[in-house]
Amino acid sequence: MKYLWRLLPLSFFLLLAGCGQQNLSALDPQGPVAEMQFSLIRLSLYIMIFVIVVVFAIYVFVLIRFRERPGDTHIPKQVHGNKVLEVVWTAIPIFLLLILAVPNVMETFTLADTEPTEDSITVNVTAHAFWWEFEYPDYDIVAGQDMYIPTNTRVIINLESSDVIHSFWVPALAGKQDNVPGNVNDMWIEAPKEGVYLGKCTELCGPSHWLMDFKVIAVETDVFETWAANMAVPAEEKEQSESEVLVEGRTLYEQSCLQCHSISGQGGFGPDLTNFGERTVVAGYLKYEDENIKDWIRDPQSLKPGNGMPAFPDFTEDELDALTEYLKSLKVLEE
Amino acid sequence: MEHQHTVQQTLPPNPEKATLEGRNKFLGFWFFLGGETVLFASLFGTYLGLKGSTHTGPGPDELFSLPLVFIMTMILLTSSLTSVFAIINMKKGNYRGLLLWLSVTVILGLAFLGFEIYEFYEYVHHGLGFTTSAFGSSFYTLVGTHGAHVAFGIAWITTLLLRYRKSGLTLTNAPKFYVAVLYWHFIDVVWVFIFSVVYLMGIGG
Amino acid sequence: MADHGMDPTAPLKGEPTKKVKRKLARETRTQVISFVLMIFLTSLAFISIASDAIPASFAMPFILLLATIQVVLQLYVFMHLNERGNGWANVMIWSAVIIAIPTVASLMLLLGIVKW
Amino acid sequence: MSHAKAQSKSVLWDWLTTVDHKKVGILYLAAGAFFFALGGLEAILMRIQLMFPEFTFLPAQTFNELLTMHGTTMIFLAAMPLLFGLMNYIVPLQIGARDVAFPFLNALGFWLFLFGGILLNVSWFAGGAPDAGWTAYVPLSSESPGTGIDYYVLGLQISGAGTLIGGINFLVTIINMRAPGMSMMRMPLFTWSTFVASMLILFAFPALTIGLLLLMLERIFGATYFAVDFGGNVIIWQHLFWIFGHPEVYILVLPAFGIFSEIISTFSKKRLFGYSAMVFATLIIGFLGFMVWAHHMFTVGMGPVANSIFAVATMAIAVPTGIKIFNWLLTLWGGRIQFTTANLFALGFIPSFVMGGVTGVMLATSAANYQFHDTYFVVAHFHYVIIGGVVLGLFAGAFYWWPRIFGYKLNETLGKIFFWMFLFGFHLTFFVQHFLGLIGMPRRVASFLGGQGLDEMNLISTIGAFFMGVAFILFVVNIFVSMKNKETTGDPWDGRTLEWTIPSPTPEYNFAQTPLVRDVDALWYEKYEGDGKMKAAEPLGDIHMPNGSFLPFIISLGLFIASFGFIYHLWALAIAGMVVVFGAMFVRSVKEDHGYHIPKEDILNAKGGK
Ligand code: HEA
Ligand code: HEA
Ligand code: HEC
Ligand code: CUA
Ligand SMILES: [Cu+2]
Repeated sequence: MKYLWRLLPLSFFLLLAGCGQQNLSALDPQGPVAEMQFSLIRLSLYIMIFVIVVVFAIYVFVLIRFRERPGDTHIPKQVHGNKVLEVVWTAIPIFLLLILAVPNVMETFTLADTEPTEDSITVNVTAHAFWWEFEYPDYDIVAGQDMYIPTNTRVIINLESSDVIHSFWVPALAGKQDNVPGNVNDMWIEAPKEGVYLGKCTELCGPSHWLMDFKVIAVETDVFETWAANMAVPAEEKEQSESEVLVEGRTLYEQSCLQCHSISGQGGFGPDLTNFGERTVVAGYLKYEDENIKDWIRDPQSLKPGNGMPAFPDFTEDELDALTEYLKSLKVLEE
Repeated sequence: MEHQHTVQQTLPPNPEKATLEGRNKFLGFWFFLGGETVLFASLFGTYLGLKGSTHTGPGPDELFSLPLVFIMTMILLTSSLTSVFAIINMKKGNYRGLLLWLSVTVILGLAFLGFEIYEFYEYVHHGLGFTTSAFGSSFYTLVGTHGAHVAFGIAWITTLLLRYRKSGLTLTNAPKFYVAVLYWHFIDVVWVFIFSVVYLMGIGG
Repeated sequence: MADHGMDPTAPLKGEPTKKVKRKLARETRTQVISFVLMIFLTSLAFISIASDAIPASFAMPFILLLATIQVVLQLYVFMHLNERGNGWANVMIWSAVIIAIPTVASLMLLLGIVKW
Repeated sequence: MSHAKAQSKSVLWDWLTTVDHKKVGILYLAAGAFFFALGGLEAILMRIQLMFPEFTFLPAQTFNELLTMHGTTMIFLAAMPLLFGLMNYIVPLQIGARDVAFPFLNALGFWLFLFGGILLNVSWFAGGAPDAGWTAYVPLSSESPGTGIDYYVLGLQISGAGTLIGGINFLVTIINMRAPGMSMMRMPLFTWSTFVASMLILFAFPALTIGLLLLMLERIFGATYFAVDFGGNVIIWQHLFWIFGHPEVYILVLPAFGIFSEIISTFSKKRLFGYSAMVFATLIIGFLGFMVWAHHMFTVGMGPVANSIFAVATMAIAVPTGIKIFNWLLTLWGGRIQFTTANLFALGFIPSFVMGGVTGVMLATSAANYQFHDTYFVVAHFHYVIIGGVVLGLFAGAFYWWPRIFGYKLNETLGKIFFWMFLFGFHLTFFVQHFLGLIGMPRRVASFLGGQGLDEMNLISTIGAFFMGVAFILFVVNIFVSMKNKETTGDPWDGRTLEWTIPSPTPEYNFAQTPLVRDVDALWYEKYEGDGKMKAAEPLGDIHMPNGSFLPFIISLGLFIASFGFIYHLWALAIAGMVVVFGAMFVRSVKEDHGYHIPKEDILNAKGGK
């Protein structure tokens, strides 16, 4: 019975986690960091529920027992205070807080331990208004928007920003750290299971702050290695398709887009598009549909106000089709 | 106002605190100085945080001229003493003494300000503008805010000297003089820290 | 709420009492002495930097100590914080100092450059 | 100027020049209520935008402006001024004073606040309001194009100066102007909390002043404190803001605590349980309030040692706050609890605030804060403490002191409907936000994508906000329909403290004779230990009053004008404005003004010729 009682809030959480999306909720942790944090959240919640129950119990009792009844005009005794009680309700909260503070301090240090280990990998994350750039120094590649990581590997993340402050949050994997211009912050994550974990920017960074979403994609180690290797292939060494549309698309791309969007995993002013064909959304949030890609190229500012990409209103419908086909063909994992 | 004629006004030992208004002013002003302490702490903190950020501009050790600042410090310290003399004279009932010593204080304050302007002028010529580097901005802001306080103090005391040049010491103006002098001392206190933390430690550390 | 019976605009007449005069004389003496002390301390701080003989690791805390002494002198001798009836002024000034210390420390240290 | 002459001036002029703490208090209340409705309206607009996923009711930029102005308006222009209004009116009465220590500065404080608030809101009509959040983090704010942030900087600077002046005024008033016998440890808790909150103001606002100064110099004069390319550092702003910002939240809540202490004790007909513990808890909260600010910055990368220290220090605040909660409960214990509207608000506060407080402690858990930070969990936390604490406190205080301030009682039935509706709407709005945050909704988002499980709870939240809005309109209605319920006894609640010893409406000199205080709850003591009448500490005599002055208005107006000069780089205008400011200050310091006396006979007449 006692045991059940303790489980109650937990099941409440699970219920709620069901409301949200599995890969977006801090209540359904998918890795050791988020689990650690979730267990702290639970611990603190139990303590808080205890406090609330005690306060509410006294409160309800007092209100019922000592309410003024009709015709009652007695003058209550004017009590000054009570030393023993004062000590009790000073001591008990201190004790409860210690229960919370000690594991918290320990975990704060655990989370801050970002020393690389033998088989950890490092990702340097640079936030831009309003997109994310992931640099893998060990592999010499840069990716945009989708952050691929190998499962069961400790990933050390260094956070930087190219403009204002952003904040890197993947609730299912780990709590957030800020991307502060001029400073480098670090954190670590680990994903035991394959999966796509949604990430969000959590520091107000301009009108499109709410659209600054990204994904962390955990894949088996060998898949990751393939991905990384293919990302690094320079554009000119890539097998080029001979289909007419794709050639036209590539030409247009090289004329108008390449200056900002590299296709070789080397980064640039805009997100690297080497694996754009494997995205599941456009620009972090739009459904991955031809119309959306075309809309984006035509007028990115109305979709994501304030972002860094200029509009290309002059492309004809055919040119846009070609560009879109070409963009969709940019893949590194499946052929 | 039927009370005016009735009483002989004799000099109380602490004329600045003889009326409720005076006591209010006195206390309120001390509290204000408490606030000013945090204000300057914020500026000092900002300066210390940015002291190393000289970007492409010159840093403290290439710039500061200690002898000049030492002289400025001496001037301000002395002006603190002269304002103390002014208050002593006030309490003695020597109104002319009060005015005289305060005038000396103002003159010393002006001298200090003159040196400071000269100093800033020199630094700008040596390549440290307000916008050159984070160090430059925070340096000028800290020292400049102090300078602005000095300027305000001078204006304040001068106003009092002119306004009350003929009135003699009264229960109304005693707290005003007293409080202005407190302000002056506080400016000196801040300068002691600027001298030590900005200049001496800027050169030495 | 002017205290009744006092005209705030009438010039104050008369001399202070003997006792007050003696006190003022004493005060003047302490003040001059502390002024001399301040000059001395300032010079000392100045010399500790100006002469290369003294290592910075010693000079820095030393300068801060001297500055603190000077400030205490200013507050208590020049500004009369030590006098009776100034309790509240003391409370506020020292509260301000207590708040100023972490303020300065955090702005110096906790800027995210060095992780503590 | 004679008394009669002062009365013959026009009403408008009278209010523009008044230095009477009661009138200044009413001005604060009126302006604060206006800004509360404005900030509330902004909140409602935001909630409408967040009603459905990807709703396009408002553009994202407008949303960001609304959220910035909502936070800024509510904190600086609504909550604080409303509290200042109550403090201004009530504190001198509670300590048996005829006036505040600095009537002129008091009026100046009000006009500075008002002009600062107006300036801030002019931005709506001048190309866009500030859009970087009420915290205005750099470099988003320092590099924000347009003039919105300039309005923010100068508006807050001016109104902040007013607040600082007000704080000093309260401190000196409470220390120097207490009636005989009113020792510090006999002061009512509202006065105590005003005192501590004023200390917080005194030490917290200078940090904001400097922060704003730096931001202004950076934006207008090209300084480089925050410009990373010049070696600047953006965290400096966050420290300065939160060194002010955290104490600020206790500046808000402590006076509310004071209000609850008065009301709970009055309506349970009992002396406050553990008076001295309450006082010390207030002082400790005030002190700790200065040592925890970095809990807003756990994720900026200060490092684990700093995070741990600030986490533990923050948690410590739960202890003195708990002491207060339990003392209130024990005050109720054994009492005869009357469920007046004022008391309903106080009783609604206890569970609501505890819920907000405990989520605060959860937030203080630094390692878990990485998950909570900048999500709707935080939004839920602070609305629980602010609305559950401060706003309920303001409404409680309004119902309690309304007869004292305006001479009539608010309708109880309407009041109770208002209470229940507001409380219901409040919990409906903000309870679900805890979960929204935990399942992945960041704060300050102009909208959210569908299909992420956020839809229903956002809709619920918006519906709750409508309840609050309608409830507030009921309150406004109540103000007008109740006007006829004149209150003439001066003591409608069987009060305990000095403000209930004077006739209603309150005479302009407050107390015909300064009262003699013989215990905590001075009036209650006389009622039950004495003969029911206050003893006088002085013979009946002429009462000295300060003259009104138009200068506070002029000084504030000058700053208002100068601000436009700074914002638009019209230096002549800036100088002209500053000339007005310094000119008015000069006139003030050169022109001696000793006030006037109300003759004894008039006071006797007012007392009914006794
Ligand atoms: C009136 C305003 C008010 C009050 C009173 C509080 C009170 C507290 N706040 Fe809150 N807070 C805000 C207003 C307020 N806060 C605002 C506006 C923000 C957001 C600012 C922004 O970013 O825009 C914020 C944000 C905020 C954060 C940062 C969150 C983030 O951005 O990541 C934190 C973190 O520690 C925090 C903690 C606390 C704590 C520990 C208290 C404590 O004082 C609470 C103490 C009370 C209790 C705990 C309940 C009663 C106690 C008991 C019954 C005893 C037993 C209890 C225990 C043993 C737990 N607050
Ligand atoms: C005192 C402080 C205070 C108060 C009282 C409130 C009150 C409310 N607040 Fe909040 N709020 C803040 C302080 C406050 N707030 C702060 C500091 C922020 C952070 C800002 C930031 O991130 O920078 C914030 C942010 C904030 C957000 C998050 C925005 C975001 O992150 O994107 C939301 C969203 O729901 C919200 C909602 C509300 C609601 C619904 C109310 C309701 O209680 C309001 C109820 C409204 C009324 C009671 C009045 C209604 C008026 C009318 C209907 C007009 C009628 C007029 C007449 C009859 C004359 N507020
Ligand atoms: C001046 C630089 C610039 C040019 C030129 C440019 N872009 Fe972009 N592009 C960007 C930036 C910056 C973003 C990121 C926008 C955001 O999400 O904030 C972006 C984003 C995108 C995205 C979404 C990326 C993703 O990962 O979802 C696509 C697709 C895209 N651009 C296509 C194009 C095409 C096609 C062209 C040429 C016709 C082009 N861009 C030209 C800067 C540019
Ligand atoms: Cu980037 Cu918000
Ligand atoms: Cu806080």
